[in-house]
Amino acid sequence: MRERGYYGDFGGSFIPEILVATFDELVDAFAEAKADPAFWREYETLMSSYSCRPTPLTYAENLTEHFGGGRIFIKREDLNHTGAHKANNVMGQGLIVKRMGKQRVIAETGAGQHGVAAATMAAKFGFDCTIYMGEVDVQRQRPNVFWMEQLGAEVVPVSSGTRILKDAINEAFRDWVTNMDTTHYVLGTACGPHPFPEMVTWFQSIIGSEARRQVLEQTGQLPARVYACVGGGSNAMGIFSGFLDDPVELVGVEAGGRGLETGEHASRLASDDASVGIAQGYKTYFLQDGDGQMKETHSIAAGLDYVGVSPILADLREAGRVRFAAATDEEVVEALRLTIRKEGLIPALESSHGFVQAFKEAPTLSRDDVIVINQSGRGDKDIFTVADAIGDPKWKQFIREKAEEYDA
Amino acid sequence: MRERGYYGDFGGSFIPEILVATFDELVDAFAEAKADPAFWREYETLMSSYSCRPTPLTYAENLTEHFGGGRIFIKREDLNHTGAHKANNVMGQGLIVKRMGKQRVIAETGAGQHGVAAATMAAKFGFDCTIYMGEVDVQRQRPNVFWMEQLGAEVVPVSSGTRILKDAINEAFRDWVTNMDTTHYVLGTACGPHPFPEMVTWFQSIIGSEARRQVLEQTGQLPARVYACVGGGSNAMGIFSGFLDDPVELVGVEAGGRGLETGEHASRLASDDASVGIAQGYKTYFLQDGDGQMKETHSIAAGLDYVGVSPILADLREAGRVRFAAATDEEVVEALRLTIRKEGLIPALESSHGFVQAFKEAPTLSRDDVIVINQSGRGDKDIFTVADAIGDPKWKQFIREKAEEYDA
Amino acid sequence: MLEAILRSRREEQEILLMTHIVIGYPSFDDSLRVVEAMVEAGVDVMELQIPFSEPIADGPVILHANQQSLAAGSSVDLCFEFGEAVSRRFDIPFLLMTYYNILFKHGIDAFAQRMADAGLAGAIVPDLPPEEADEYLAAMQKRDLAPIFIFSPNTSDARMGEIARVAKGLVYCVARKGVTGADTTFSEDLDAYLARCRAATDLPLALGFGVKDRADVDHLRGRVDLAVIGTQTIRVMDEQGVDGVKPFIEGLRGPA
Amino acid sequence: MLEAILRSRREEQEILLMTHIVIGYPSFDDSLRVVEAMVEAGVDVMELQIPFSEPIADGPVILHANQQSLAAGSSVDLCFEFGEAVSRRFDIPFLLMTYYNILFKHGIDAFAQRMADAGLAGAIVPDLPPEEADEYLAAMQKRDLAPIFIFSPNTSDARMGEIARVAKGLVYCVARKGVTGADTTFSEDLDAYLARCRAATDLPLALGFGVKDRADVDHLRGRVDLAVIGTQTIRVMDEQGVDGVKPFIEGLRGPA
Ligand SMILES: Cc1ncc(COP(=O)(O)O)c(C=O)c1O
Ligand SMILES: Cc1ncc(COP(=O)(O)O)c(C=O)c1O
Repeated sequence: MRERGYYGDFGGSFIPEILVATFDELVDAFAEAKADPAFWREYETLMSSYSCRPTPLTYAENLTEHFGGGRIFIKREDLNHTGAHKANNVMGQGLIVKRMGKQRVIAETGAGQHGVAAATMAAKFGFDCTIYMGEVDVQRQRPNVFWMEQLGAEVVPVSSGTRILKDAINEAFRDWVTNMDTTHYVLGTACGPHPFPEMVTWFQSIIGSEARRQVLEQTGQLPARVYACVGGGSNAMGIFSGFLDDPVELVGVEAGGRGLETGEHASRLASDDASVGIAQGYKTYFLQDGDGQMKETHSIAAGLDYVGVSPILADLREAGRVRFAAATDEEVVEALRLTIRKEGLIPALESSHGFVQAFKEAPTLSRDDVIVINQSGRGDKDIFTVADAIGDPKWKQFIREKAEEYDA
Repeated sequence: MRERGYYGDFGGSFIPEILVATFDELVDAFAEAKADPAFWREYETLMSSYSCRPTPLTYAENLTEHFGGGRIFIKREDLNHTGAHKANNVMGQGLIVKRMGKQRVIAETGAGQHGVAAATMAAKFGFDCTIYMGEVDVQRQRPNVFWMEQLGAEVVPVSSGTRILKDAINEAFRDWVTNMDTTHYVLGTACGPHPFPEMVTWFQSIIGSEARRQVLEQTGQLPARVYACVGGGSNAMGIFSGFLDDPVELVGVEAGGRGLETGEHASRLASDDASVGIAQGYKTYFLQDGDGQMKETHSIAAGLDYVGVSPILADLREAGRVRFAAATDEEVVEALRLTIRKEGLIPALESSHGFVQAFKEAPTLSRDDVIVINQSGRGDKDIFTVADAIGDPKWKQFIREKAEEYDA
Repeated sequence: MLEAILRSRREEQEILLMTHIVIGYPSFDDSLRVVEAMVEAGVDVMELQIPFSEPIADGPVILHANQQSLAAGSSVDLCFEFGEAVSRRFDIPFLLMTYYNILFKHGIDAFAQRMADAGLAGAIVPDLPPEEADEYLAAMQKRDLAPIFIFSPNTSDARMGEIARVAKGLVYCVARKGVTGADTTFSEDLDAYLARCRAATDLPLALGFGVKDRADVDHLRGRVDLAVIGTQTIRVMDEQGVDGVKPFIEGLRGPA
Repeated sequence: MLEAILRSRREEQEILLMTHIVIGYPSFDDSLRVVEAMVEAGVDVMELQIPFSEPIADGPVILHANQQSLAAGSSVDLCFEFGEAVSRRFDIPFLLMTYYNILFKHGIDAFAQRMADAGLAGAIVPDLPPEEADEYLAAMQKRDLAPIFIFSPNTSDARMGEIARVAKGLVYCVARKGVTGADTTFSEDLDAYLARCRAATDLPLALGFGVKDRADVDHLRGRVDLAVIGTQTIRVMDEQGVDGVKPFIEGLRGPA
């Protein structure tokens, strides 16, 4: 029997027996890829010719002046093809799938961002593709569903459970235990059974290694702090990876939803509401009740609305290496608006969580300090949510008129 | 009196007397910037740190195999910040505005893409910003209007004339003749009075110089043909600029709308329906009647729906240096769908015009030939138009439900 | 020609009135009645605008009139017929005002010929700067038609001089920045500007953009030769009908 | 314990029946009546599933039952009470089936203790592979409870051997890929697979996933020791009510 990947006390591989061989194969394929320098080169070439890596590190001069503290730099994962860091992971896994000779991929998606990325990868690599997406998310992220379908993917709305991300993951596993011979499950974040947390982190680490090089080039110094939003934890692990061995404070920002005190949030590491458990194949902090049943979570950002969290981040928290904070829905919309106005950047609602905390702390730092925020994705995909949050009457009128046009 | 810029028989500067001094100032500022190597470096630095230049040149392996002819490469202007080549122009003009010490910018927009880009630049540079947009375009491109407003721009719907791009340009000029002391008019394409065609082309030439270097690096050869859609002509001039002195066939693709024979199109150079005229400050081919009144145009792509065309392109056509073709709305949607499926790329409806013609010609070339298509922008902004063109029932249902939610 | 007429009229009047209509707005019949009313009210010279689809120098009121006229079926031919009819019938000079594309598409020489044939006195083409005007100047000169050019507050002294060299008939001084139709506050700056205009040319000076009532005209008395009432007449017509035009014009210069 | 019971039952029956319910679905009362009906119908051993919010190895029917039970207020405590009640009342062995988090949150040793206290015979935890099971194995062993593990068609011979070393009571052989509840076509591959299972362990073999009618059970006679009827009983109950359960089970093995 094989060693399952643990990160301190967290991680592991709690999978049905029927998947054990499939995971063994995946662990091997990943290990071989990792050991093969040509593989990473192929990956980098793909990412620079199909997406636009390296993505820039943008100096946010206006925000810096606005807050009057540390100099704010923004790592621009929003400029990836398909609009988020998710591209890094799916393209990497796509190369692994090619190596394994499989012909079909499946994926879960919450915000729809990972679904679009996976469907894009499938189109590019010529794989069949099925995307599982909670019914609630299908509703709130319809534009992404539309594009997934145009990309040739079948989008299956998941109506079980809380009908969001975690339920989509369960459904994807159900598909996988049936079709593992032909199919690879492209998990979208640094969660799930080994080797997913490590593999996804590896592909996302391209963010951190670029960011480290760029910040040194542009400022001649390491950042004092690095901020990233934390859903499953992949973009955070991606950027943190570049600074783990440096004297850099790493800050993960979770969904504070309607406020930690309301219980309507998705903060696993920043709140006391979570406890250690085992679900969806791995051990980490979950938002669960005393019996171990998973709770409903809430976030304005579909991509952060998840009960579990990367076991690697759980470990880094225990080790005191990463600090965690939460940002409420309201703070997020405020930070998003400010960032749009001041810098002409439109961070995704997910990414905006990282901005909230950075904005809170920037004024306490000095102009000699540099901070880096990971803008994991772009916010245009969120227009329905953002327009609702802002309550734009013209947008509502537009939608009403469109509906009338369709009814006519 | 000063020499006005002509390109062969086309171009010039037909402006009200009140703007002459403003244009003189602009011509000088542009000439100084162009003569100053530090300026171009500053521009390149801005574009690589704020947008993600160089944008990749992507080998479209699946499309190449599908058509079985020349090897297809795609220049990825869709990966620019704000999603189109428009970013190149606005950022460049932003730097010029800074040099001139002005505090406010205005712009016209058709597709909304240039409006979003200009509003973004204004946010970044801290300028006040007003965007003029035809009422019809405000309707069909509401998401872009929403983002412009979030970016802090005032969006003024133009209800005069045909209520599209050309009318927005007129309105912008009306603003400018009033506020020229404080205000720069950021024209969005390689049209209008001198120095705009030349200045916009200069900023956009970054596309062509990158593309030339990239295609040589990646294939060791020059392309046989380069394709670009032509609205005002800025993305086309941008990529063509890189290959003007090479034995490379340059193909501009205009909006064929409902078919050239129907008269409902926007083909100035690919049809016989246009004639030379002078409007909006410059001389070129216009779709006009015998009296010189501008005609209504039609295209599924708001950004191509324009009566005039770059005087530089008009000249290059007369000189036989650029060949022109038209793509119908229907062909465009077909090419878009194919590109999404085969490559996981979502070109804007505008850009898809270039793909149509490239797809027609690719099979007639040999595998030894390389062709380059300029993907001027990304198509997610077009979701309302694309979903309508495709007639997706789920999208309609979603919009109906959203409208009901708003009515509740 | 035009210049001589204006000078002789100026001998009788301290300030001349120039008015503006868009031909065919709201209809050709109404346009004719307006011209009639204006002439009766003592207008000294009139601008007849041939509508254009892209009138970039005009503000909302005249823009609207351009579009309505075109929508109602106006054409260049009909406008020439109109111009010929009024200039035969009324004894004041008539000028054409339009954008350059109308001339260009028609053929510039042919356009000038038709103007001459119609008995028109000159033309104002606001998007045709002198730099681009060689062919136009030649065609106008050949027929003794006045090519009227524009000074603006930010036209330099040097450029005013160059414009003056090719201008005939009168020089149209734009009172302020902006398009037609907005209010103008006549300030001390205006005097300085007009002094510059006067220094640049001996031609009669017309001042336009925002002249709208008797107070404005009074203010211009002694400062320029002509006051141009453009947008305001169209507004009066829109608001009070054609019958409102005559009293309005009479009130501009008549007994208080 | 469990193994001994099964072996002695096997002496009387060529094939044993193991059935599955989700505790509290559709209600605790109904669950009790179903157990009653099953025991009366001659079932040899039963799996009682403690519902979990994320049952990733279960198909739609059992998933739905899990969710309904939880929505109706099921809890681990109530499930233990139920387990204790039925095992006191009925003279067949009862197993718990649930996901690992339920044990983990409860405390694994405490969970095993409660199982023992309730008179339960063993447990099936589909997401707990032997590699992760040290604590669980120790806790079960201490109380002579059977930790039941799973073989699947793609478990290698070597791995089967390792699993067999820690398994007690019986080995649950999954008939095919996929989740619970889909149809299974029993093929020749099955024989080869079962031969591998048999070679790996001396424990009684139970075959599950897709066993749904008498023909299936007949087919398994002589091939395995137990036929597991999981999803199909829930379907029968959903479609025919609790009263349908007894005749259904009787028909699986009774006179044709
Ligand atoms: C833009 C963006 N950022 C962040 C996330 C959260 O995922 P992770 O924590 O894995 O980066 C998502 C998930 O969909 C996302 O779309
Ligand atoms: C994506 C895109 N491509 C092309 C165009 C056409 O403009 P141009 O011909 O100047 O490139 C537009 C105009 O809005 C656009 O948005």
